[in-house]
Amino acid sequence: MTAPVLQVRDLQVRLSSPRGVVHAVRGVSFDVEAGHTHGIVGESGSGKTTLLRAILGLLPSNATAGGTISVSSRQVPLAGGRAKAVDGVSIVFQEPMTALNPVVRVGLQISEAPRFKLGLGRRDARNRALELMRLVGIPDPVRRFDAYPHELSGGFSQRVLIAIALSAEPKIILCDEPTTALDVTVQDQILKLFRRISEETGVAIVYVTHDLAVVAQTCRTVSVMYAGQFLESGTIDAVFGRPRHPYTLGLLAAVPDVSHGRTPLVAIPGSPPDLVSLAGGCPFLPRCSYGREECADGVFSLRSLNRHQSTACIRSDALSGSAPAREAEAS
Amino acid sequence: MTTPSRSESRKAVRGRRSYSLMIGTGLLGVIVLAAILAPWITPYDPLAHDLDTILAPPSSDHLLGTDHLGRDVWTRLLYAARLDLLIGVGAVITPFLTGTLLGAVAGYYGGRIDLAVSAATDMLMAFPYYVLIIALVFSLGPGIPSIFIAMAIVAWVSYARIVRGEVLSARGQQYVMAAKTLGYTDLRIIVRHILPNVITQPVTYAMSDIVVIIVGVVTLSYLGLGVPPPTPDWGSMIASGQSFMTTQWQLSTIPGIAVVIVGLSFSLIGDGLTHRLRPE
Amino acid sequence: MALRYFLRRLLRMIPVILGMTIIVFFMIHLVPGDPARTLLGPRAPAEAIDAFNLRWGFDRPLHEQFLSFLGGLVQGDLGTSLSYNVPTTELVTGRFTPTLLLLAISGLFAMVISLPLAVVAALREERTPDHVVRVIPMLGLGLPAFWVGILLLTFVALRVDWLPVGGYGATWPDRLIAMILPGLTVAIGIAPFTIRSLRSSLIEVMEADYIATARAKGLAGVRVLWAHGLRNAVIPTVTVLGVNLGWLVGNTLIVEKVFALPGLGALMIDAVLERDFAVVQGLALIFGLLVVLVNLLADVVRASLDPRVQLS
Amino acid sequence: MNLLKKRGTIGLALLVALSLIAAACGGEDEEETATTEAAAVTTTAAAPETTAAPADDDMADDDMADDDMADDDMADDDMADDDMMEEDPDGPKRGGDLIFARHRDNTTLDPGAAVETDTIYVLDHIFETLFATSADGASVDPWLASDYEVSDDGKSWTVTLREGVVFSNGQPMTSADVKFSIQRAIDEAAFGFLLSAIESIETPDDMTVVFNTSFPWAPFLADLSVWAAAIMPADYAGMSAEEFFENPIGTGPFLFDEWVPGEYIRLVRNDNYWQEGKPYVDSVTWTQVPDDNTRILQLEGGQAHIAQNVPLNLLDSLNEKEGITATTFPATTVYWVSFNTTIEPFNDRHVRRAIAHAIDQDAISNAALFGHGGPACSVISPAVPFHDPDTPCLESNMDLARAELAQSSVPDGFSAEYLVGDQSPNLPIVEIIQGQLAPLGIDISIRTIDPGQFYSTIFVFDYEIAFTGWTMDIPDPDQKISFMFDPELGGGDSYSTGYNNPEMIELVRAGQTTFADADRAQIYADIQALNAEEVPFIPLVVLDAPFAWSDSVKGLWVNPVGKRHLEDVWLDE
Repeated sequence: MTAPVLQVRDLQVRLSSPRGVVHAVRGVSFDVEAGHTHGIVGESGSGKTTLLRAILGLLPSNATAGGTISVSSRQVPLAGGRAKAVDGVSIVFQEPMTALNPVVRVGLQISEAPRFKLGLGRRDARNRALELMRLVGIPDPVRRFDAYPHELSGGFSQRVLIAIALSAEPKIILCDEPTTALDVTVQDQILKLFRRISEETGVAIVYVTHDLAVVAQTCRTVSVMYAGQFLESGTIDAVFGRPRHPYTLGLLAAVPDVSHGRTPLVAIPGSPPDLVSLAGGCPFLPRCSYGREECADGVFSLRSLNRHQSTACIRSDALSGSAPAREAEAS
Repeated sequence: MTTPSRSESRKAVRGRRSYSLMIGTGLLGVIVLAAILAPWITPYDPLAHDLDTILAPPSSDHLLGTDHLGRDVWTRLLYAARLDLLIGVGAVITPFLTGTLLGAVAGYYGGRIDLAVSAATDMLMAFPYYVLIIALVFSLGPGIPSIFIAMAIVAWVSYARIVRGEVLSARGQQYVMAAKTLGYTDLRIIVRHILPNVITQPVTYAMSDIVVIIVGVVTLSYLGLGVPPPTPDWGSMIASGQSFMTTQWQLSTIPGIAVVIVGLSFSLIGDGLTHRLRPE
Repeated sequence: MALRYFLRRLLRMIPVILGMTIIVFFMIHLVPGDPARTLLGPRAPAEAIDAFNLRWGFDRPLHEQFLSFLGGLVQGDLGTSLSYNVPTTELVTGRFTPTLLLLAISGLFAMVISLPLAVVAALREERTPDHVVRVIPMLGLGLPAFWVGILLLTFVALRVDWLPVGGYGATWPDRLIAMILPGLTVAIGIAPFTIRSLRSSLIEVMEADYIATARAKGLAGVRVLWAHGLRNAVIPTVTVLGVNLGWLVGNTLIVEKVFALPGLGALMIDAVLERDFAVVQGLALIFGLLVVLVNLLADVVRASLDPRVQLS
Repeated sequence: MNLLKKRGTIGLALLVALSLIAAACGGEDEEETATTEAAAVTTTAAAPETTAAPADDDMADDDMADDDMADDDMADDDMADDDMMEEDPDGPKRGGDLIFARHRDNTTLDPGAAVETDTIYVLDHIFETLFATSADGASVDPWLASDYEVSDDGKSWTVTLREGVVFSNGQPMTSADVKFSIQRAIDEAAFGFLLSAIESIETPDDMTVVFNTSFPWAPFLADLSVWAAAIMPADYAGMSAEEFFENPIGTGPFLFDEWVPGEYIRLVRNDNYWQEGKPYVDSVTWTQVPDDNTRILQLEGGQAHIAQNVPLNLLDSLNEKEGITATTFPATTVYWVSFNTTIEPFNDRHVRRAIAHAIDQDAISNAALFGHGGPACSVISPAVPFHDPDTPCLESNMDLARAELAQSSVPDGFSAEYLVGDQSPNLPIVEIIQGQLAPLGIDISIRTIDPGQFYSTIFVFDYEIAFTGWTMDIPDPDQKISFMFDPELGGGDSYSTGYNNPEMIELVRAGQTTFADADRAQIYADIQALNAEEVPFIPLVVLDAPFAWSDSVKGLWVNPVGKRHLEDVWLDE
């Protein structure tokens, strides 16, 4: 068991805003080992991006944070408004078009970290960039080295972003919905690329998305995030096979399953809570069909059911009987 | 990374900006009040010469001293505010209206109208402005009318360019398509739908334009084409103080500072408006 | 390719500039004040006045005079100055470089002033430095150029012996040194616009995703600001600077007067006063061309900075 | 990110650009210059009033009293020098480049075409004339001429030329050159009509020239001292006129070196100059510094040796600075109120006299001249021949003013527009008059116009009251007096007032054709008295010429008609 590359212990992040303090992350803990891929699933507004920014050490200036994050056992500073990311962590964003500097050639953007962070000479940095471009599957990298972002397709731009993420020789790559903006065929290539990179370079990957199918395809373990906290964590088979939290159950039911024809989709009633005025108790209670009075107060943090799975639902056993509306595709 | 947290921080920042609107209007209010209450604030007549006390330094009875004809500088400063504010605001209205209208029409219809308006704006851009001013002052004589006309002839160019750009981009928006499908007349679409959305730019521009015009009058007075004596105006005060800069520097400086303060208040208002009107 | 773009832009402006010259021609001729009387004085007898008008062709109807002006224009002859009795082109060439030099240096100074201030204002948005930065340029806008000029001459030029007290200078190093204070005076007038533009575009750019990417690469804050932030933010400001310099072309005469620079501005105003028609018309044409060139230059610089913009 | 703030730049541009005009006028105002009188030519005082002339410093051309001091012969020169400056023990030093900061550039190098004072002051140092205004500005001295006789009928002048005078190209000066030069002046020069009295010119020998006039003409010698009568080699020394004036050849102390329009014009020493040992400096550079403050700062910074047109209010404070002398040289500039007597109510004598009584010249002089000039009573300034100190001008007294107005056609007052060329000190003076006339019920509105337009406006009588004045060009009042009171002469319509008084016209004509000084003195005294009574012109103030120079400049002096004698200046650096 190699030491986990990423250790997050009871992370809290609060953002001050005109409407009051937003509790974006409320006590999140998880680990990711080298070479592993961990998925974080949740609807928008669940605080997943703030979590990523915290790991990067780039919290906004109006943020205050508690708890600890360590990357390859080095503490990540949690102060808001820092200008420089912490070493060993890279990120791949959702919108390739806006995440690349429009006025600088892509080759230069890839060779920038090797040159200025790792101190390589101009020649070596260029070769390193070309190597990375080949690694992420960009054909004829020499010609495309001097292209500008607007001259590339969505898919290629995303590959450039991935090359950039790798260029700083990170220990862990954070992916914030990297394939959402791409069409399905390109999405599939990118996902296979991530898996190959993870195997070849041993880099850990945290994959944040609202798309359960993508997580099922690429990740070994997954956490379900809701209202700034993890409601359920565990291996893919456990969490998708035997969901032990009503929210996970709801998410799985909301995924259209093409192979089974027209099965009725069951949407989760209501909408995610306002992170400013969070009442006590289980944050999912207002939308939970299994909710009881005892769910209304007390702190609901993850408790481990077994080696493969933990949940924040106190009535998880009530779900043990009911299988999800249908079998999740085992990846 | 457009995460809720980031837009949250942007809103936080924007909230604070409303101060500039308050400070701006406050400052302007003080100036306008001082101009209106001038007769009660200072006992002197802005036009009365007192040839025995010319170029007196600031003292208890003359707060800012006297000018080269013995007139009280503080009094003239207050009465001048009336004229210069009038000129500043007045000379902006016509260019604002013509410019916005022409810009909207050019942006909306494009084609020959757009070409004509753009040609006109390009031509005026390259026009030696003060040849026009002098020609006007020759034919109409110096004073406020020629300033207004000169500004009206040249100043609309910027408004036209700004509004044209905004309307061009607005034209492609869905809400315009929708309005068209509902069969509204072009005029109605422009006036009731497009303009309200794009009006922030020309309005805030007008704010800085007022300052520019007041300073412009200063330059005209320096050229001897400004407001004819003896009416007090900051421009002629600065210009006539110019030859006393090394001995009585306050004669030129103080009206200059007055212009700056007015400029500041209008630009703060402009900033405040920009953020208040700009859709979130 | 750029050359073709240049030519097309110039060709497109020719009708505009011609139109402008026509307007200036008729305006300066219709304005009251008769050059013969102004140049020869009230005591000059009628015969001298008639001889003068005959010699310069002012006795012919206006449209005829205009046609001969156009005729001359086609062969590049801008006519002869009434007061100097020298071809306009000769009069103008000598005064071309000071004006261009003044524009270039003030543009440079304006950017040098704007960069630090805009960066401070943008990074400290809405806090005191931001407010201070927004107030300082107001001074530049509010205080007349002659006042700033004389201040600089009195408190800087007099005390620093390698800085001349006005004047243009004979050799090239002297000329550049002579342009420092005038350039600064003009820059103080332009800075309010460039600072405001750079500040707001920098604020917008620093929120962009690619800045987060750059930061995520672990690059130092300064590198992110310089190579990614300013590199994008400065693009719209180039146009603002271009428009400002374009406007200054015919209008640098206060600074030329205060710093005793032999520029085009002073020449134009003298010509207008003395009804030196040929010089007024010639200069109006040159100003028109210069404005076009300056804006063209700004577009080219912008295109070089922003690959997305094609010189279409 | 719309940012095409074109309009914003207008303000900025306006701010930055527009200024200037003042330059032309700013500089102008109390520029001392005397303008030669030279018969026909216009007025002007460097001080504008008639013309607004900043740009041309008074179109009306105030040319120079043409040559300079030159008493009869060398001896007098030294005498003139001595009292002018303290004699240095080791005598004047040779060498150096004298830098003279002025507010306006030359317009030409041809004396014929020259009309503005600044152009004339430079040409004075290249070309010289037969006669020149004396040091005290009261008489004419022979300069290139050594002696003259006038025939009994006053219609023939025989002038003998000075021996040993050589042009800068080494060619000796002969009567042929003089004949060519004067004939050229009559035919081509803008102010050639000053010499229109000349009918024919004969050259009996190389050193004698005979001028025959069609009628006896008293101010003839003074007219010969006008700058337009500059002596140059015959037939332009074989060159074309244009070629000649590219690099003009004259007998003056300096010769042309270089002219960069708008920047500077430099003359270098003429080694063939007929006055031994002069000029002392190697060269003179007139630099172009339009702004008053900048000129003074250049003086303080050592970038200029001499500065002209120093604003009156700065003279005293500048004089206190060590290393700098700032003072005025006596000048012949007079400013006055002039009326358009062809329209109501200014054709009424009582209205004019009422205004004359209401105006307080002392108050004006104290408030606007800062002690460098004084109130004026006669239209002829004190430094000019035939000035009558006892001119009976109207006493400044409001009761008398009201009494006069009561007898006038507009007893309870009226409103009128006062036209003034916009440059100091005109405007302040008119504003003071505005204040002084208000209690009389006369409401004055001020119309400032740009100086370039002033002449053409008053010439077509497009005014009611105007701020005009005069600076002498030559030491004889005739040119000014005839221009002011004789409507036919020179087409000036009595200096655009339309004043037509037969008694006055008769006096003016007599003044031109009477030779005996005593008789001429009485005639001009009568003229000054008649004006004081009829007041078509109300004299206001007399102005001196403000100059400032660094202590390293020795021997600088300017005579009352504004002639600078830079050949006598030397640098002690």
